[in-house]
Amino acid sequence: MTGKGGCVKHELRILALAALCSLVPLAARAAPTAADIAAGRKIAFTKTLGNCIACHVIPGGAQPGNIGPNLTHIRVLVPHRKDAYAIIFDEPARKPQTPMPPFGRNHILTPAQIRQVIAFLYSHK
Amino acid sequence: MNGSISASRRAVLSAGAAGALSALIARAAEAAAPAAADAKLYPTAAFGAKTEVAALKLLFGKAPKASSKIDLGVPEIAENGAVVPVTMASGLPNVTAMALLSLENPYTLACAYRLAPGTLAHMSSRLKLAKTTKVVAVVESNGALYRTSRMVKVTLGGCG
Amino acid sequence: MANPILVRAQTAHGVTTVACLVKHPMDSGFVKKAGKLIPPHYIEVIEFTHNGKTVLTGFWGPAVSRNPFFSFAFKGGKKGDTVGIAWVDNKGERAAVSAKIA
Amino acid sequence: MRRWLLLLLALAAPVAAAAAPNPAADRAAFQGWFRHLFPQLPLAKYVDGPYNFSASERAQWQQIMELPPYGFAVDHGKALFDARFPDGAGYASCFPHGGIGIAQDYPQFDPKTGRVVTLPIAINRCRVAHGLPKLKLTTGDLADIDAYMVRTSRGHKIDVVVPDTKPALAAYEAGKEYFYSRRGQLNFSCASCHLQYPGHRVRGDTLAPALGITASFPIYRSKWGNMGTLVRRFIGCNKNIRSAPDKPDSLAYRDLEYFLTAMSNGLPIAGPGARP
Repeated sequence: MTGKGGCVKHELRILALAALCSLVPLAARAAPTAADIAAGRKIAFTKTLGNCIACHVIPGGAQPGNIGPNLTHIRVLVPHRKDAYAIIFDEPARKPQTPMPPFGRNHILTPAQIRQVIAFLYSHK
Repeated sequence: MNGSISASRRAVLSAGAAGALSALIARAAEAAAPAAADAKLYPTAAFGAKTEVAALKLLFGKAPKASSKIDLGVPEIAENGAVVPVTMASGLPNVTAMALLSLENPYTLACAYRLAPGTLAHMSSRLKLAKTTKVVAVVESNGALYRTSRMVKVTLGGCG
Repeated sequence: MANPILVRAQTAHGVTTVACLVKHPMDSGFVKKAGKLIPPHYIEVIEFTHNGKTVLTGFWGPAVSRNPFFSFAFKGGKKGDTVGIAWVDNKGERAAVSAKIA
Repeated sequence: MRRWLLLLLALAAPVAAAAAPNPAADRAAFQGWFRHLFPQLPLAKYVDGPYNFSASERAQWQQIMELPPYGFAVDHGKALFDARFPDGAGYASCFPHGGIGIAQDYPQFDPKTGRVVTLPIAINRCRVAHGLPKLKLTTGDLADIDAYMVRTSRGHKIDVVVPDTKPALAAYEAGKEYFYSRRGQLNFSCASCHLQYPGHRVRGDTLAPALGITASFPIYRSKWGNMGTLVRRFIGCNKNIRSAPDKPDSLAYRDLEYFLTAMSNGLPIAGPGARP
C-alpha cells in the first residue's frame, strides 16, 4: 500500500501526455454553472451513475475508496480539463492495465455527464 | 467481578474460534423446553416511539442522566449495517434493566432487558442500523436511569 | 427444528455465560421484495431461565438483526444445570430450547 | 510498477506465448505476487480474505464468529447429508471417505465427461445417480450440504489436481483466461480487483485477495442473510461489473473455479465462512 505515490504521479504524467495527443472534441464551451457542478457531484457520488467515490478521494465524499489517485488536487494532477475528459472517457485506451472503467466509450456516462463531473471536480480550489 | 467476566468471556471466545461446533452446543426438542415467553410483557408503545425521550419515558417513566460507568462497545465503522455487533456493560450497582436505542432508525428503541438479581450488566447482541447513527445504551441502577452514546458509521458499499 | 436455537452455556469462576443464535427472519417491515414490503415478523419477548428460574427477559424490536445472536452472563450455575431459552414473536409463533451448562 | 506489469503479462497472457500450460509455474507466480504485495502475511492467513486488512473489521468478524451465523446451515446440511435416498443410499456412497473431509480435493476434472466438477456439482451428480432431481447450485439445501462437507474438511490443505492431459489443461487455461479477461460495462476482470488491488477499498468495501478466496466458501453473507456458494458470488460479481452472468453450472464458472482454487493449493480450507 505504501510507496505507490510515485507510481501514481508517473502514470498521471503519462496520461497527461497521452491526452494531449487525443482527438477528443472540445469546442469552446460556456463556463460551468452551479447547476452543472451540483449535477456532477451527484454523478460522482452515486453508485448507479459515475460512482467516482468508489475509487477516489473527493472532497465532500464519505468513505472514499483508495484505488485511484486522490482527486482533491486534480488541478495540479491534470491541469487541463480536456485531459480529464479523455481519462474519464476511455482511460484503458491509453493505459491498458488501468482499472478505470471507460465511462464514455462504454456509455456509462454521456459526454454531457462527463463534463458535469469535470465541472464538479475542478470546482475544488 | 469484572475480572471474572472477562475471564469467562475469553474462554468462550477461544472455544468458539477453533473448536468443533457440536461439542459445546446442546440442543433439545421444543417439547422439553422449561420456559415460555410471555407476549403480554412486551412494551409495545415504547417500541413504537420515534424519539429517545419518548421511548425512555414509555419504557421507564423517567429520563436518564449521562454516565461514564457504561461501556458501550460499537465499531466506529460497521462493516455491514444489517449486522452490527454491540456490547454493553456497566459497573453501576444493582442494575435492573438495560436498553439499546438507535436514533436514526425508524423506531428508536432497539432492545431492552430486565435483569434478575445475580444477572450481570454485561451483554452482547447485533443490531440493524439503517444508516450512520448515534447508538445509546441505557442502564437502570438503584432505580435511577443512566445513559451513554456513541456514533456508528455504516459502511457504504462500493460495488454490490 | 423449524426454529432452531443454538445455545452455548459455560461456567467459569462462578459466572455462567450464555450465548445463543436464534433462527428467525426478524423482518422489520421496511424491506421490499419484488416491489412489495415484507410484513414485520420479529421476536418480541425472549426469556432466559436457569433451572426454571428467570434470569433475564429480553424485549426485541425490528432493529435486532436477522438470526439474532445474544450473549449475557449470570452469577452461579453449575455444570449440568439447565439453561432454558424461549421466545414469542409478533405473530404468536414460539420456540424454546434447553441446554446443559458445560 | 515494472515488476507488476511483468507479472501481469506473465500471468495474463495465454496469448503471449505458445508455451504449454503449466499450472505449477502459474501457481508459483500467483502466490509469489501476493508475497511480494504483503511480505508479512503468511500464506495460510489469506483464507481470512478482507479481514487481513482492517483491525476493526477483523474484530467485528471475530465477534460474529463467536457463534457463527452459518451454524444453522451446517446442522441442516448434516441432516440432509445423513438422510437416506429413496433407494436406500446416501450422499456418503457417492464420495471417497464417505464424503467426510474431502472438500480440499475439489474441483476435479472428470475425464469421462471432459468437464470440471465442483463439489456442489458433485453433490448434484450424486442425486441424479440416485434418481433425485438436481438442487439449485447457488443457495438453499445444496449450499447447506456443501457447508457441512466443507466444515468436515476445515484445515485440510487445498489440493486441486490438474492432470497433464489436453482436455484438463484446456479447462484450466479457459478458467485462467476468464480470470484475466475484462468484461462488463465497467470493463473489469476478476484480476482487476482481486489480484491488482487486494486490501484496497472500493468505497467502504475491502477487496479480498484472489489467493485463498475460494477457501472460505460457501459463505454466510450478512448482505444475503443466508448461505451462498462460490458460483452465487461469481454471479454477484458479474452483476456488479454490469456483465451478464453465466449459468450456475456453466463451463465458464466451472473452469474459473478450477483455476482459482488451483492457485490456492497448499492453503487450508477455512469454510464455511462469514462475510459482510
